[in-house]
Amino acid sequence: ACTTEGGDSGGSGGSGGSSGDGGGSDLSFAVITHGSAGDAFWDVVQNGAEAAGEDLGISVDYQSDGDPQRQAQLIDAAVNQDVDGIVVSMANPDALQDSVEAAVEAGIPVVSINSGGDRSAAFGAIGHVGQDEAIAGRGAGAELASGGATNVLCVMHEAGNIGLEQRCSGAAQGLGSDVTPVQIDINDLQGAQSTIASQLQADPTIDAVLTLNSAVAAVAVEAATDAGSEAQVATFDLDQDVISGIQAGDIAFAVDQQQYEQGYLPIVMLKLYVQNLNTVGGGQPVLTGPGIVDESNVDEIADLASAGTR
Amino acid sequence: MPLLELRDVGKDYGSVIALDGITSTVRAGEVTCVLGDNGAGKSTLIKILSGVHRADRGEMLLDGQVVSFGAPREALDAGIATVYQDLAMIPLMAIWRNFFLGAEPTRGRGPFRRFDAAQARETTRLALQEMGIDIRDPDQPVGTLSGGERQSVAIARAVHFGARVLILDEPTSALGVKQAGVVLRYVAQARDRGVGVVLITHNPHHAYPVGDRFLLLNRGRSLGSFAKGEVDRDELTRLMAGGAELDQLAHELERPTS
Amino acid sequence: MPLLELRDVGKDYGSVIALDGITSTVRAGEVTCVLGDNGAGKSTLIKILSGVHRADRGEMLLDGQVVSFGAPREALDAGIATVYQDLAMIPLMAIWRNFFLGAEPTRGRGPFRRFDAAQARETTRLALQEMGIDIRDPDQPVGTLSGGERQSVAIARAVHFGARVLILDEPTSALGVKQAGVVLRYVAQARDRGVGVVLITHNPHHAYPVGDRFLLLNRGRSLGSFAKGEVDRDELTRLMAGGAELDQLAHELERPTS
Amino acid sequence: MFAFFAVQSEVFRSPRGIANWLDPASTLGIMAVAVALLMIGGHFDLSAGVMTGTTALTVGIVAVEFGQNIWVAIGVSLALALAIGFFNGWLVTRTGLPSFIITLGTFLMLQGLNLGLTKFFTDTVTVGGIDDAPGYAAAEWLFASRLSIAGTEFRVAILWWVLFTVLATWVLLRTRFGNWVFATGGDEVAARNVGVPARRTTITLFMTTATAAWFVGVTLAVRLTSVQANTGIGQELIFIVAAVIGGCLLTGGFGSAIGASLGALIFGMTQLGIPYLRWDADWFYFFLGAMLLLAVLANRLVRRYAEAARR
Amino acid sequence: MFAFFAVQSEVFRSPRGIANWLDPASTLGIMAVAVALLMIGGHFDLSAGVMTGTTALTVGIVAVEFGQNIWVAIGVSLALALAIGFFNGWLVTRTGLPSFIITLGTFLMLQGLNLGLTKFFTDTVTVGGIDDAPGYAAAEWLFASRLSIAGTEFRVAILWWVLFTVLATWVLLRTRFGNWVFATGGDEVAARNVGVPARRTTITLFMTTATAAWFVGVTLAVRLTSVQANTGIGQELIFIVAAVIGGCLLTGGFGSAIGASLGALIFGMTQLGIPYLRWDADWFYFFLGAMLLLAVLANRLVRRYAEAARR
Ligand SMILES: Nc1ncnc2c1ncn2[C@@H]1O[C@H](COP(=O)(O)OP(=O)(O)OP(=O)(O)O)[C@@H](O)[C@H]1O
Ligand SMILES: Nc1ncnc2c1ncn2[C@@H]1O[C@H](COP(=O)(O)OP(=O)(O)OP(=O)(O)O)[C@@H](O)[C@H]1O
Ligand SMILES: [Mg+2]
Ligand SMILES: [Mg+2]
Repeated sequence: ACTTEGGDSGGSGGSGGSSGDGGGSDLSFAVITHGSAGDAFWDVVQNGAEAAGEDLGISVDYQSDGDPQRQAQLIDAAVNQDVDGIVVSMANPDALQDSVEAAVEAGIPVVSINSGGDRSAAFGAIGHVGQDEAIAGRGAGAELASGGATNVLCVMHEAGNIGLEQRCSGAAQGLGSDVTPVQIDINDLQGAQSTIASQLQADPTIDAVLTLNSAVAAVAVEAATDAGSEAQVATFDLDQDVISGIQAGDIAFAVDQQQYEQGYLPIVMLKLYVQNLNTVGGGQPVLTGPGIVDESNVDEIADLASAGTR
Repeated sequence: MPLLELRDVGKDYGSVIALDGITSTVRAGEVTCVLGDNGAGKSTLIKILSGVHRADRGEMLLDGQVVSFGAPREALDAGIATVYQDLAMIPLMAIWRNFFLGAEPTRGRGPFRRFDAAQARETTRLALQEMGIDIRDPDQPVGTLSGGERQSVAIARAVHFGARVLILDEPTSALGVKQAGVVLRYVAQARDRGVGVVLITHNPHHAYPVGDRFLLLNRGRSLGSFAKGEVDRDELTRLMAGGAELDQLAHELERPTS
Repeated sequence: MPLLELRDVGKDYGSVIALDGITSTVRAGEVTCVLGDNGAGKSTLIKILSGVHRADRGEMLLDGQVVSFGAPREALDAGIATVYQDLAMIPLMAIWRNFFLGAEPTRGRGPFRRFDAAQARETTRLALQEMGIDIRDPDQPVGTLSGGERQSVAIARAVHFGARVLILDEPTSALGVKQAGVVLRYVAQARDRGVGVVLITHNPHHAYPVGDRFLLLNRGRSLGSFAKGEVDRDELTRLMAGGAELDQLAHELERPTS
Repeated sequence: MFAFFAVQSEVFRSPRGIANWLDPASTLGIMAVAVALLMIGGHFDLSAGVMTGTTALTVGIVAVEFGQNIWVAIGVSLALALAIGFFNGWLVTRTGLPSFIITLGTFLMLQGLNLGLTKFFTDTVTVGGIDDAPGYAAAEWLFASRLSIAGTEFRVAILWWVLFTVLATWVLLRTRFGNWVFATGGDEVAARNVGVPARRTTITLFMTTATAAWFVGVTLAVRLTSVQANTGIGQELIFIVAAVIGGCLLTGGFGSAIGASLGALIFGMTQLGIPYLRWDADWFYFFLGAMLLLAVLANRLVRRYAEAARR
Repeated sequence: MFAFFAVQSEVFRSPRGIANWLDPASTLGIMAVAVALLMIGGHFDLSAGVMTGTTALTVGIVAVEFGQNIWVAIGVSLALALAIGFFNGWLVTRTGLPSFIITLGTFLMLQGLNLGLTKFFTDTVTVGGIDDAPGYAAAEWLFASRLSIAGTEFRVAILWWVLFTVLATWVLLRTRFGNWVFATGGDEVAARNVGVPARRTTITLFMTTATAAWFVGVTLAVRLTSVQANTGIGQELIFIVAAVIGGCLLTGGFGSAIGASLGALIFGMTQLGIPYLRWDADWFYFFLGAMLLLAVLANRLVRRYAEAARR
């Protein structure tokens, strides 16, 4: 195995830098995702992976880059470092194909997470943990439809992101009618609020807003108030604000992918594979969601979310 | 037939009338001096001749043909080379690159045609040496040259490329006595080669020896055009000073006590 | 005691030795002319006096005290005002703003202290009018002025702020005969008020009448310092030209035929 | 510009619509004015966007994680912003390196700090619950209240924006410091030669930008009550864009505060005008780009026409 | 820089590690060189990043959706890139507006077009299956093959990068056009006064940047075989950063192609060096910023030292 010094625990975030500090094994896994730094969703995945690393005494190194080519280069870098296993999210499977196959060829077991489940086995990955964005989208759409929504605004916080597109089109399928997409900038929430409000003002018949990121949900609630609209707000993913929003009745529900599992489980799977050649589910994808969080179950989850695990 | 002829030319900058009703000729083998106060419009006239500005009124004739230069390139192609008052040099570029800017000598052919740097360096060094400027390093950026050295580069460039008409806007202003002498000698040489020269200067001691004809401007209008025979040096000086009593000044400048 | 004194001052730009072993004095009520070829180091000397550059060798004394200006601000505060050869003006800014740049008159107090624009405009207009420059609009950007007008603004500024020492680097180079006369008169006035003046010029006709003492530079070294009584005008001209035969030149410039 | 959108969309020209699109224009405007001053002074600040995030997060962390009074948090945040601004200015004047690259360094470092420290203190990537801090009500009144004018609620930030613009215009045109800013940006060497304290001016400008970022950051924190670690990233360019639309030269020495404000207004209008027209969201950026080009071109035509008429 | 990472990480300095971090540096370097030429000529191109996406998507759409031979697709893509470059240059020279704002307009428009047209043709936001197009093998050989040197596989893009740098350096320093580029960026008015065709030079430079974007776009399309609609967004700044690290002045008139290449190298090394050291990803940007500042400062020190020694 690679004997780099494993980052002198640069700071504090609790990365699994210090290799093999628990259970005697000196395994080292790399997690490489397409999330952008500071994204709330991927933050929970990272927490899951690092928690698993700590629990099992495995060194886990988390890296991410939204650009497919650079994500591929990060995989190559991990292969060069001779890690013992790689976890990779495959938003753009074609772009990663070469690098993933190279890793498999080099004898490194790979587990894919989050997206790309249909190509996972073909690339030689030992398993997939995740939830298809389209399935999650359909779940959200169906839930909205049962709540009586007919004209839904779908808030895209990143133009051209394939996962977000799948969520919106999935929601349209679940709803049984078209949704109206609108573009905002995730780093400018104040502008996002105005944009959502403008849509609600321009079309008063909108009766539901579906946000694809938990941070946007809170401003969507505000925007509805600003615009004097009665539209209900639903969102993907959880955070503190979303939970208190659900508790207060401002937010109807949140679609929870339970992405903590997408970080935690693959580490376990890799460890079992490396040490015991176990596989899970016969190569079939392991689904982590969608779970719907609404008034009925929000209170139990509230504490967990503040700890960064939901 | 005159080389260049201006007929009733005028030019405005916004509300400022910089030139109005100027008529003049530039003949081959003659030096035309343009004289006038600061802000009289001399540089503006030059810029019309060299294609930087287009005249707003009147017309310009080259070899008897009406022309209107849309860009300095066109004037250059017609054989008119100019030393601008602000010198038109790129401070960050090396001396030799500035020297040949816009007229780079090339070597090789097709895709391998390239700037002949060795020749350009050598020509630059020689041209400046002839003016009495000893450049230590032709790769020095123009911005680090002294004021007079910079002016010398601009003059040497214009002299080198001035095929038919050579225009000099206050070429000797920053030059030492020796270098100014060299420039005047160049002007005389060009004149003798049959080049038409337009010279702007505030120094009557420079204007009188080389000038063949003197065009006087005042606030954008012509005060008349004189041939050399019609005026002598002192009269010219008086004309340039707008009739002010210079002799009196000389007395004033002396110490009141001594 | 001299106002300013230089002792064995030297300055290099990289490998170029611009000045070496210069010793000189500037006395109150005297005009010191610095003469020399292009690139002799005159502007460099000025820049040391005015705090733009620090001397690499030697020392400078102000009122007998050793000083070393780290910034032009310090020299200005000591009452030394300078007209730089490149004029030190901001082309995009209005004339009156340039005029008072770094020494803005203010009105009001505390947080309401503000630039007294009306006064600044008026002062600028008057100062230029006195030099014979009639500015149509003091809000015109300096970049659109003619070369001589721009120089006049810089001179008027220095004269206005020159408390004890006034340094002029080729102030008359772009000026018309009349304007040059006005500047020389200013120099004489300042001298008579007891200001120490340092004047650089290439025109012996300008240097001789006002100069009290002449410092000759050649390639960065001093060729000696002469009091006015020691040389006459023709000798001075010959010294400035480095001994070249100027009379011969005058002949050469005449047409070979005529 | 306004006319175009107003004709097309009734809601856009309604008081509520106006209040809505003035809101993003206001915080953008405050930043654009400060950035314009800096650009006139000849420099860029790429860290201005992320600094709004840093200051907002600081308010959140000090108020929530350390349980301090919100005014204490706001004070700490200001001190931090001034320190960063000073650091930027000092490094730029000290090293003589382009401010573009120096502030890019600060930008990246702050981006990392924002994320790293937020995670360190909260274990997540958001700081929330700022409204529970003591003193919140007063802070809300100052930074995030709404003013009712003719029955429509306008954000108080719009008022601040107008104040900032007026103040900046006054400073630029009517004070010594303003003169120095133009001079430093126009030609730093010449300015220094006539005695302008160019370094001090530059550092002050960077600190001004930091102060504006602090103000916007606090407004964000108080208004949204929870702050994301990636707040403000990418905004720095929009500030520069607004300043440039408003006529600032990228090379320094020319521009105006009021122009930058108008630039922010044009940008804000365009950004929200498109959703008001309900044009296809996929083409949002296409329209944004096209509108921007048209606005700038129209702006230029109008100015030319005005200049020609004045003559 | 290299020394720092090499000492810290054994893998970083191994041939395989080098091949790994040279890869991002290579495409970045190709763009940085073109962008540097443009910056020397006094202009910016903010649309350079998104143009790599536009060209890659064009290749994909023409090859896959229209079922054309991949070489046809590459040709169409080149024609499009040249047209965009010409449009940028023409608008900049024609209107006299800052290129920053013009190319920002193109940037946003292309971003919208990329998304809108991709969705129009494919109904999703990716174009995939480029490897099924006829002629793919030859294109792959040219744009995306690997060269085996001393047992390690290096991407062919590295070779292209070196070629581009050499070519650009030669053009800059040894041709008339290069002289014109320096002059146009240094002082456009003066350059025009001595007869330099400044407009033509500017337009050519924009078209050069577009060509480089086309090359990188095709490389992406051929290598990844599927292209996302948001490819390249945000890269434009990194190109400029690499050029500035390499010594280009933002005000134009000064810089070098080899410097821009080194800038790309430094940036690429830092970007992959941090994962190699396995430093905490949360702090990635902090380290990136700090490294950048250090690299630039060190660079400056070394240059000073070299200059002092030369004297
Ligand atoms: N920044 C600089 N870097 C390198 N060399 C310089 C720099 N400034 C001046 N020089 C050189 O130093 C020498 C003296 O320059 P200086 O400007 O003092 O001359 P000068 O006597 O004022 O000449 P002129 O009469 O032409 O104005 C010249 O050879 C010039 O090329
Ligand atoms: N671009 C411009 N915009 C506005 N006014 C201008 C512009 N260029 C020149 N002027 C004005 O036009 C008049 C003539 O200027 P010009 O430069 O031709 O004078 P000049 O005779 O060359 O003077 P000098 O002897 O001082 O060089 C001046 O009053 C000047 O202020
Ligand atoms: Mg003139
Ligand atoms: Mg000089």
